[in-house]
Amino acid sequence: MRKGMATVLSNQQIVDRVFRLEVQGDLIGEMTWPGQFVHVRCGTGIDPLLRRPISICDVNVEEKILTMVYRVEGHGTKILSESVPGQPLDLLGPLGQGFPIDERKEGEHALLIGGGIGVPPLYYLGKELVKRGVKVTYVIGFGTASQVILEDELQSVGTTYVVTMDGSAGEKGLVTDVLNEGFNLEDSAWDVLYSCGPLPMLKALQDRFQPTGKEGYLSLEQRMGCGVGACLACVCQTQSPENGKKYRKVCSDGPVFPLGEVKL
Amino acid sequence: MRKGMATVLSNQQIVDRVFRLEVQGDLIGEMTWPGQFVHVRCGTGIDPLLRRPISICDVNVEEKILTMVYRVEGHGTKILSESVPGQPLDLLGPLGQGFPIDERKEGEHALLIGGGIGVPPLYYLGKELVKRGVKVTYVIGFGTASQVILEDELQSVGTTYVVTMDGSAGEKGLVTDVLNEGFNLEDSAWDVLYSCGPLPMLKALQDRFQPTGKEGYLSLEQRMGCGVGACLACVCQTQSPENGKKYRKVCSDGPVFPLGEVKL
Amino acid sequence: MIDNQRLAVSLAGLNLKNPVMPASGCFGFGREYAEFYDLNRLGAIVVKATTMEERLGNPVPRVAETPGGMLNAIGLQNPGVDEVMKTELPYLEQFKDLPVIVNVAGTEIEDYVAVSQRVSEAPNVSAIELNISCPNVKCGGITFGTDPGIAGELTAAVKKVSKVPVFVKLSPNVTDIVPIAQAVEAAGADGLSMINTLVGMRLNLKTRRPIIANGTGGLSGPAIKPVAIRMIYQVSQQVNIPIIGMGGIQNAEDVLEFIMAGASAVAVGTANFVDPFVCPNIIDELEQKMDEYGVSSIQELVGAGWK
Amino acid sequence: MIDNQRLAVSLAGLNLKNPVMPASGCFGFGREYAEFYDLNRLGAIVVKATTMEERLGNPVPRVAETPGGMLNAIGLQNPGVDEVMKTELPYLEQFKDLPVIVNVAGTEIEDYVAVSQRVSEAPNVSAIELNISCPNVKCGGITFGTDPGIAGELTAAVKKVSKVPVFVKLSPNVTDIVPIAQAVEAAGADGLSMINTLVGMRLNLKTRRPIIANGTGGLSGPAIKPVAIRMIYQVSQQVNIPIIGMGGIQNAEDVLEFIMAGASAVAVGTANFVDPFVCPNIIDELEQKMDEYGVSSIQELVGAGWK
Ligand SMILES: Cc1cc2nc3c(=O)[nH]c(=O)nc-3n(C[C@H](O)[C@H](O)[C@H](O)COP(=O)(O)OP(=O)(O)OC[C@H]3O[C@@H](n4cnc5c(N)ncnc54)[C@H](O)[C@@H]3O)c2cc1C
Ligand SMILES: Cc1cc2nc3c(=O)[nH]c(=O)nc-3n(C[C@H](O)[C@H](O)[C@H](O)COP(=O)(O)OP(=O)(O)OC[C@H]3O[C@@H](n4cnc5c(N)ncnc54)[C@H](O)[C@@H]3O)c2cc1C
Ligand SMILES: Cc1cc2nc3c(=O)[nH]c(=O)nc-3n(C[C@H](O)[C@H](O)[C@H](O)COP(=O)(O)O)c2cc1C
Ligand SMILES: Cc1cc2nc3c(=O)[nH]c(=O)nc-3n(C[C@H](O)[C@H](O)[C@H](O)COP(=O)(O)O)c2cc1C
Ligand code: FES
Ligand code: FES
Repeated sequence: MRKGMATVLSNQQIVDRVFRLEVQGDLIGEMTWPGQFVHVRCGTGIDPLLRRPISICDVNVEEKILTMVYRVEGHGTKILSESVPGQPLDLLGPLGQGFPIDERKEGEHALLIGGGIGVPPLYYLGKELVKRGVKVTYVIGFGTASQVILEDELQSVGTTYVVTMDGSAGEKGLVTDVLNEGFNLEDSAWDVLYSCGPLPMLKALQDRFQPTGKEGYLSLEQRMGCGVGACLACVCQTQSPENGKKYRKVCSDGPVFPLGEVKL
Repeated sequence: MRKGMATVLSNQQIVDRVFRLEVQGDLIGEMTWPGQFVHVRCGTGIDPLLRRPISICDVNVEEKILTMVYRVEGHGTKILSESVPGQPLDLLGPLGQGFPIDERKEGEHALLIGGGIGVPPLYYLGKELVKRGVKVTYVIGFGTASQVILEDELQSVGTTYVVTMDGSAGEKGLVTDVLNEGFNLEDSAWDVLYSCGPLPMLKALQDRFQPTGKEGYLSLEQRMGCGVGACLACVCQTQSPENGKKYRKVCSDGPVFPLGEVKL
Repeated sequence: MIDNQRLAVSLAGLNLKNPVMPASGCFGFGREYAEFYDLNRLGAIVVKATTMEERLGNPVPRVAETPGGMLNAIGLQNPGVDEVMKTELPYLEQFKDLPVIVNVAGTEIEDYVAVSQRVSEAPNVSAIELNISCPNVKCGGITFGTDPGIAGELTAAVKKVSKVPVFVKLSPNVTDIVPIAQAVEAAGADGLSMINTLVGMRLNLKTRRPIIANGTGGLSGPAIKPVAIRMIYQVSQQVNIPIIGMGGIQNAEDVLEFIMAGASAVAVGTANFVDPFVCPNIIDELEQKMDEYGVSSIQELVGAGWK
Repeated sequence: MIDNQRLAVSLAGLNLKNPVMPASGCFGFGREYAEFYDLNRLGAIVVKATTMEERLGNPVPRVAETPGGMLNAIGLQNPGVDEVMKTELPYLEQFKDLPVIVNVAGTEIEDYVAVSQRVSEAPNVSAIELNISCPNVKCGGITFGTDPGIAGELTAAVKKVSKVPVFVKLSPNVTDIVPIAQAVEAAGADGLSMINTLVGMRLNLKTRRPIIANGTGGLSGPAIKPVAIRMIYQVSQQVNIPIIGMGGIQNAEDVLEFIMAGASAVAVGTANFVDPFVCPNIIDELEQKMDEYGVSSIQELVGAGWK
């Protein structure tokens, strides 16, 4: 079962325009892979018509509770933000390929870099890594202090550095700046990179770490139709076509891709 | 103010597919004329896009409570039937020309004939007539016993005869049959006729009573766009054009027309 | 009312205080909506199609609903130009700050010419909108709106007699709308209105017949918005006359999208039926949305989508 | 599966157990939806457009949303006919009870002919659907779908080589669709598919550019349903070949409306994205709705709207 109804448990604004939504439902029992997403129907009508992709932020597998953190952008997320407890929510998921974690070994050090509304999936990822004995360090970037989300939650998983563009919270600058300075996060200090955030951030990370040969994974966004790999709306091009595959589908081959796999 | 929000107080099924909806709101204070209708937005999306005309069944002017009784026919009334207490409801109204009652004199006898889902507006009409000292007799027709609505309410206003096509409740036959038989409802027994119901019923009444010259009023239905007289969706033709007016608009010249005014 | 230059638009010589007007056929001659608000708030008003003689229009039902839209086949019901001149236009004279655009329809070129000449002489008529695209009336076998040659001929004939600017309202039911727009521009049109309705149909599953008595009807409402945007985007790049854009506008963001596509002003049709206050609400909302999207003035935004 | 004659339809020699199939481009080659349900439940499957060579398609974004609809400009991305023959069609062989219809696209008549010939030889291909109407690809300057002559020529050429029935998928972006339908019928088409998408556009208010990288896109979804119904109603009265109807179908009532308008079977596109189970759900619901509206069989209902 990959489509089903869940019930809204809570839906609360955490910072300006950003909400934390908790839902419960049978299909959530399958949501065990961080980095996957759910395709959410917002409302029950024909406007919005299409579903909206939202990342898994946290899952309580036993209780079948899924947490999503989303920002109100347009019509769909606006309607989602009006959800009230008890309301049914139509979900398709879990979808896509999440962050690879099965190969992780105890004692490794993972660097998790998030930007803005890309931070949420890193929470579940961090928790699953820690379960496997991996040490987690977070670097999370935002525009300004009032946009910072999930800092406390992440702090409970691993050391968390906050970066803001205006310096109003944590370090001033971009997440990549922090990696340059005295935070003991030089390349040799970590084994693997996982990241989710705005395209310019992902691009900066790929440009910087692809040449180094470090292991790393990036989670992308793209406008979607079906969400399951059938419509070819969400493609991105591969850097070097292997097996003649010149493109990847963000919804089903991704949203997570190894560093260097796709053009950004 | 003729457009405004009301709040759903209750919405209960009374017989198969038929619901009684009570709403409260400021603009209801103006709903003092029986036979007028409200144009109801069903849901908040674009499907259904247009409003739905629903008659005023009862009004508590002091408390600003409006009662509507509606049958689930299609998409719009289906959505309306899912209304829950506390929910806002977008109303336009009161609209149209109701049943003329100002000319009524104490001691007159009014015959109110309703068919199916045309019965509801006759409740408020009967109450207002009784207030003016007019005696009210109801003849209400349905297909079968399980469809009978509002019998007790009407009974409290005036003598009420129920007619069903299959005879499963009250008399068997059509409302017009009852007028032929021993119910003391021969033409000379009443002063004015008010009716709302399916077109064949209204047509039968007009065919029968127009030649007699009796005073009478019929409430019509027509598919509407605007509901306020601007779009010309809801027209019907007049029998004899006066002042060059060859048509009437059901929404703004009606829905109530004098016997003989329009072609049915 | 404070003069607000951010919202002002100039349209073939007409100066409108804001770019929002109700669309023809969706607002009668203004009487009904004047009970809701002061019509002086509108940028302009486009009144119902007017023909030479009185028209009774089509049989009912005349409307049907579709997902996100509606079909209509009113059939140009109107009291005829004499009555419009005698009763309706004088009624509108009370609104001192309301440019009136009269939608003109007909069966023959002569009808259009005669009606246009007459209404253009009314003291409060600011422009004429030639309805060469009504899908609900068989136009004597000729479909003015689908043939560039005939559309141009009609435009030229009306231009000769009209004392006010002439807008030509185009049909979207064509393979290529650009040559038709260019033909009416070449024939002297002062502006274009686009789009009229798409031809559509719904069937009644119970009766097994079209819901609308006329069979087909004109599709309007949000459903057609992307078709309107596309056509305005295409045409505005190929002509040098202003466009009044319409088709599914519901809110201020839609207005900005139409202006960006290349319209200089907009008309709101079906949305009036959903909310009688939609036009003034959009006007009120417009500046806030302009701030949100960094738009200094409506004029500046015209065609920004391709400029 | 119990053979249910009420739902069975015969379509240019193809016998379908029910009239519901997914529409081309909205269902890939079936793989993804096979994870949701057994594809044998479908009346047939129409797979993604196949071209001679591999196509990478258009840049992203390729989709945008509209009120009650969506725009797409995928641009015929597909692995090319060789790969389709080698991988995709063999994959579908496991579904023993699933007629496969291959949507064929191209830039030149020769492409269509070559691809059609090859795929018609695949053991499990039941029919070809000629996509002469894709609005997202500049077809070498020629728009096959808008010119009756060229549409007929293409159809005749493909008919010569195809070993299976040929359906021609018509474009709704034309002034008059009837002559095009008649031309392809005269050229030997076994059936028609209609409609493809309407050309539309949305602009991004922040970037002031079209949302879709390609500029325009094809409008699909409930918004276009009344246009599809109208065109099928018109065309089915003027041709003697069966029609696969599509455009905005969401539920069993929509299916009945299309059949009544004159379609012999239907395809469901965009609705798969909203609910991956929409096709089997519609099939399950169909008989109940037929009872409700007194429909004895789908075959009986074909064209009932005008018969
Ligand atoms: C795999 C994936 C995971 C995501 N996870 C999250 C998350 O956890 N929290 C969160 O707040 N947002 C997330 N997003 C982004 C989120 O999907 C968009 O913000 C949302 O779709 C916007 O919808 P809207 O109706 O509010 O905006 P509108 O702009 O009205 O949407 C119009 C259309 O564009 C699409 N669209 C707009 N922005 C995006 C975008 N950035 N990515 C993909 N499609 C978009 C919408 O889905 C819709 O089809 C994720 C996106 C992807 C692809
Ligand atoms: C003045 C007036 C008063 C009415 N009062 C009541 C009432 O008190 N209780 C009640 O149950 N019904 C009443 N009706 C009928 C009611 O408006 C329709 O049943 C309702 O509009 C159906 O909407 P739907 O979406 O459920 O059906 P659909 O068939 O899905 O509606 C499709 C379209 O057709 C229109 N339509 C369908 N049937 C009718 C109809 N009979 N009259 C007008 N438009 C119709 C709808 O408004 C809508 O635009 C009244 C109608 C009118 C004109
Ligand atoms: C009920 C109705 C009547 C209309 N009558 C006319 C008309 O008389 N003349 C005309 O040019 N357009 C007429 N139109 C078309 C509108 O002016 C407008 O072009 C179209 O509805 C698209 O805009 P919308 O989606 O905002 O309604 C009519 C539309 C509707 C819905
Ligand atoms: C994402 C997408 C891709 C499509 N690709 C094709 C295609 O490759 N070939 C084709 O003939 N039609 C294609 N279509 C059109 C559909 O097959 C169908 O004709 C159209 O979408 C209308 O049906 P709908 O409203 O149910 O989606 C595509 C439609 C969509 C939405
Ligand atoms: S969204 Fe359809 S293939 Fe990815
Ligand atoms: S519904 Fe518009 S005039 Fe009556």
